[in-house]
Amino acid sequence: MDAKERIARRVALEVEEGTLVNLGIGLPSLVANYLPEGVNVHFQAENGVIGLGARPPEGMEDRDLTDAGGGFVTAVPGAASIDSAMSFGLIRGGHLDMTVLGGLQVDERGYLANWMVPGKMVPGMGGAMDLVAGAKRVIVAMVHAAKGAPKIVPECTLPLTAARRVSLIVTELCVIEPTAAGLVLRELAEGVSLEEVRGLTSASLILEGEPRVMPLA
Amino acid sequence: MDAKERIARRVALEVEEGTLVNLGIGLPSLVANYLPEGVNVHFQAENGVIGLGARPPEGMEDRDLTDAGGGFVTAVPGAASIDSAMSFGLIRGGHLDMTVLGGLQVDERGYLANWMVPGKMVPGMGGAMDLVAGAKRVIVAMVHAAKGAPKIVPECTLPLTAARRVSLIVTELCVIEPTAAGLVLRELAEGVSLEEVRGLTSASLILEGEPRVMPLA
Amino acid sequence: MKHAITPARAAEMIPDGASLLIGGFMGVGTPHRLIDALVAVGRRDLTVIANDTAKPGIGIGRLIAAGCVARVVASHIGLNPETQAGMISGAIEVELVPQGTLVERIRAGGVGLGGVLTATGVGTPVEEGKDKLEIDGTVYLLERPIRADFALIAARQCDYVGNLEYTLTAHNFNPVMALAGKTVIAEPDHILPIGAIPPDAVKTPGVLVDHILERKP
Amino acid sequence: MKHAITPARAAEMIPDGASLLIGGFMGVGTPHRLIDALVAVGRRDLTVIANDTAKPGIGIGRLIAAGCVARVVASHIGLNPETQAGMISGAIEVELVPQGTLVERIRAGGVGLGGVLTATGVGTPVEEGKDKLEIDGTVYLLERPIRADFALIAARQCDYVGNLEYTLTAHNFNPVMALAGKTVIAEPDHILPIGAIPPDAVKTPGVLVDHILERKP
Repeated sequence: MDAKERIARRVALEVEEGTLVNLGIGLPSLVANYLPEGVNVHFQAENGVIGLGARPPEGMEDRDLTDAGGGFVTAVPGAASIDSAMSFGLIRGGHLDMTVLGGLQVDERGYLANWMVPGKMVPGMGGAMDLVAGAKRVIVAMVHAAKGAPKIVPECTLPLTAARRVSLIVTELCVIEPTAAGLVLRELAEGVSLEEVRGLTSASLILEGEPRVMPLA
Repeated sequence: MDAKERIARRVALEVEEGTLVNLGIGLPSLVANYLPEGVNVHFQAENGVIGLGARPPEGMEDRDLTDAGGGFVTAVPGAASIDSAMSFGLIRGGHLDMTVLGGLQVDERGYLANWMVPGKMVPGMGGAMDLVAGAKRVIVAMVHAAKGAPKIVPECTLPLTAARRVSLIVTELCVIEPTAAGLVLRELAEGVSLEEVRGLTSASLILEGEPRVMPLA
Repeated sequence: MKHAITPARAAEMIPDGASLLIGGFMGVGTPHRLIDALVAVGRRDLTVIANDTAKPGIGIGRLIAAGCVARVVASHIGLNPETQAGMISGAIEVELVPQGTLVERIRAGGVGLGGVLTATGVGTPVEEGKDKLEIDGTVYLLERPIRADFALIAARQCDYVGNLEYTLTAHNFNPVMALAGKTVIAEPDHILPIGAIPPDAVKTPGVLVDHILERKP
Repeated sequence: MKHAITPARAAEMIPDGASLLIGGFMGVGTPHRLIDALVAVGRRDLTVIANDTAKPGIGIGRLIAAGCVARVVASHIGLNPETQAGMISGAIEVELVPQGTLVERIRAGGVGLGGVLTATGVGTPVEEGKDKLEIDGTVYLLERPIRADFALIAARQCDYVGNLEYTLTAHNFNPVMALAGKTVIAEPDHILPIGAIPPDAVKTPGVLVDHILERKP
């Protein structure tokens, strides 16, 4: 199982029945593939639909039904079209139960940076700032380190996405819960040692008892 | 022709082709009866429709289609249902070309008071404050005096509806245009003398040449 | 997927002292069966936030007459002498809010904005006790967001997901209030299977609706 | 009742240097024929306010590639390397705005509010140079309203009055932008007779629409 699948499988376990969930593009979007059997979720595409479904059958694509990445999607029965004001009203107004986003850095405060690298990459924040500021739960789903360089750091050096403590960090190595006291290491992936994680993490990690083995289903 | 009909007929001449118009309940609502032939207007009922029509035929009333006074109405072909946020967005955002409202007092600044009499009548402002603050043109349609007591006064003694100069005052006796310099008497109704108007008006009236005869069609 | 509840069950959920956003405009688009259920169980000390209190014997007027209401936030109470009498006697605390300001305050509460900046009410008694901001040469009042414990929403129809449709002038405050109740109870005339309301016709996404009242008998 | 105009006629109305609100999200719900007409007449120095600049060769990407655009206000330019290159070289001035803030700023401009109070962007580079207000214990940014000379709106269909319907994820910024252009030009796929769009299906009332583009060839 590769790193991304492992992350997506673990995040999928956080998805609760009947909730409204927004998955970021890229890795976070994989989460939809691993939902526990029978769990009924409303996926929001912030560009305009609640009840986002899978890819359409070949030849059935509609140019007016895409996800936030611009890819063709379907809408499930019972879906609702929403304009951008309603879409971000749901996000900002506390109606979105959970968002899953990628990360460039997360720090000991639990603050996330994921939208720009000054001088290199200025794509714009899109909906990320509203999502992190507004969602009830923010889960960062990211590969633990960037070619060996830690992404979980004492304090973000990249511009923040929001001055808000995210709810959970899920990587292929571990699960970390940011708390008022700092970053608590909750789970280690099977076969991964504490030392290994510490070696790829520049932030301090707090242990509250033994980390459990990261479940994948 | 009674006072109200005279006022409604004169105001009707101010209504321009293709515009969005909101008529207050009571006297202002009569304006719709006297529109010049062929003039096509969109009437807004602020409770939820653009394209307000006449009373429905007997037995065809719908409990979900009323005007702001709660009376049954029709919707013209091409009408649009609007919620209160859209309705007042149109009013506040400068999309409403004209509103016609009743008045308790108007003063030399052109300020209108029409929503409460302290200690006596506190019905609430409803949509009046938004209408006066937001409409492009505000026309006050009212009987000139209240049982002999002037309603066009040096300065309103009743609480204001908005600190905005209204566009025109139409009474059964005359038409007055509030300007930066004060209240300019533009028209006198047929057979009405300047002295008569002055006798029922405590505000100063400015003359710019001879007032013309108030047209009624 | 939701299950329909009875009016009596809905009334049980709403305790004495609760704050209620109630849709409707002079009784049109008002959840009449929910109101009757609250009257039947004799709720007390309710705060009602609504455009108006209708007339005696109609809609919110029934709650007033039954002595259920301690506080009213509305734009207009002029057609209900019982509300006015309660206000004068001190039995009912009444806050009068311009209609466009009221709907925006509720929307701000629902979509997570810190307040509303409106020119409506400047220079009138409405500005008393409120912060004023001058922005680019215009003075605005800072009006506070409104949320409530419950939103009671009247809809033409809904599906099993809770997606709502409204009609004509029965929209009014309902779509906005559905964003701003901690618990949202919808009272539809009709309940349809999933898929019977197409995505583009949905005006309130079902994720906002917590409970659905059984269909109109 | 309005008459349809050609894309060339619409482009003639829009001068060099104009500010344009353009609907769409990665080219979905974008008025493509209007954009092509602007490219064809070689407009220069345009300000484009839109969610994104799509990709090279698609939608707003064509305006960028043709050198029509001097200034962009958007939430995301990451999928258009030409916009990013223009930003870095200084050929295009780019203001990046969080998506939810962008849509609310446009709405505020359209519905006559003095600004937007949002927590999105607090503690990030977005707050630079902006007023912050603490309201009831939370810090909000004061974001300015946006209006533009023109709004270019893509719709699924309209009637002769100009009432607009949108579909699925092609709603996005269109309904809000239709409130905030001094001149609003709608580009529908289909044009229907009056009455063919029922009042409850109208999402942009025709009174907001100044010009209708001829139907899709």
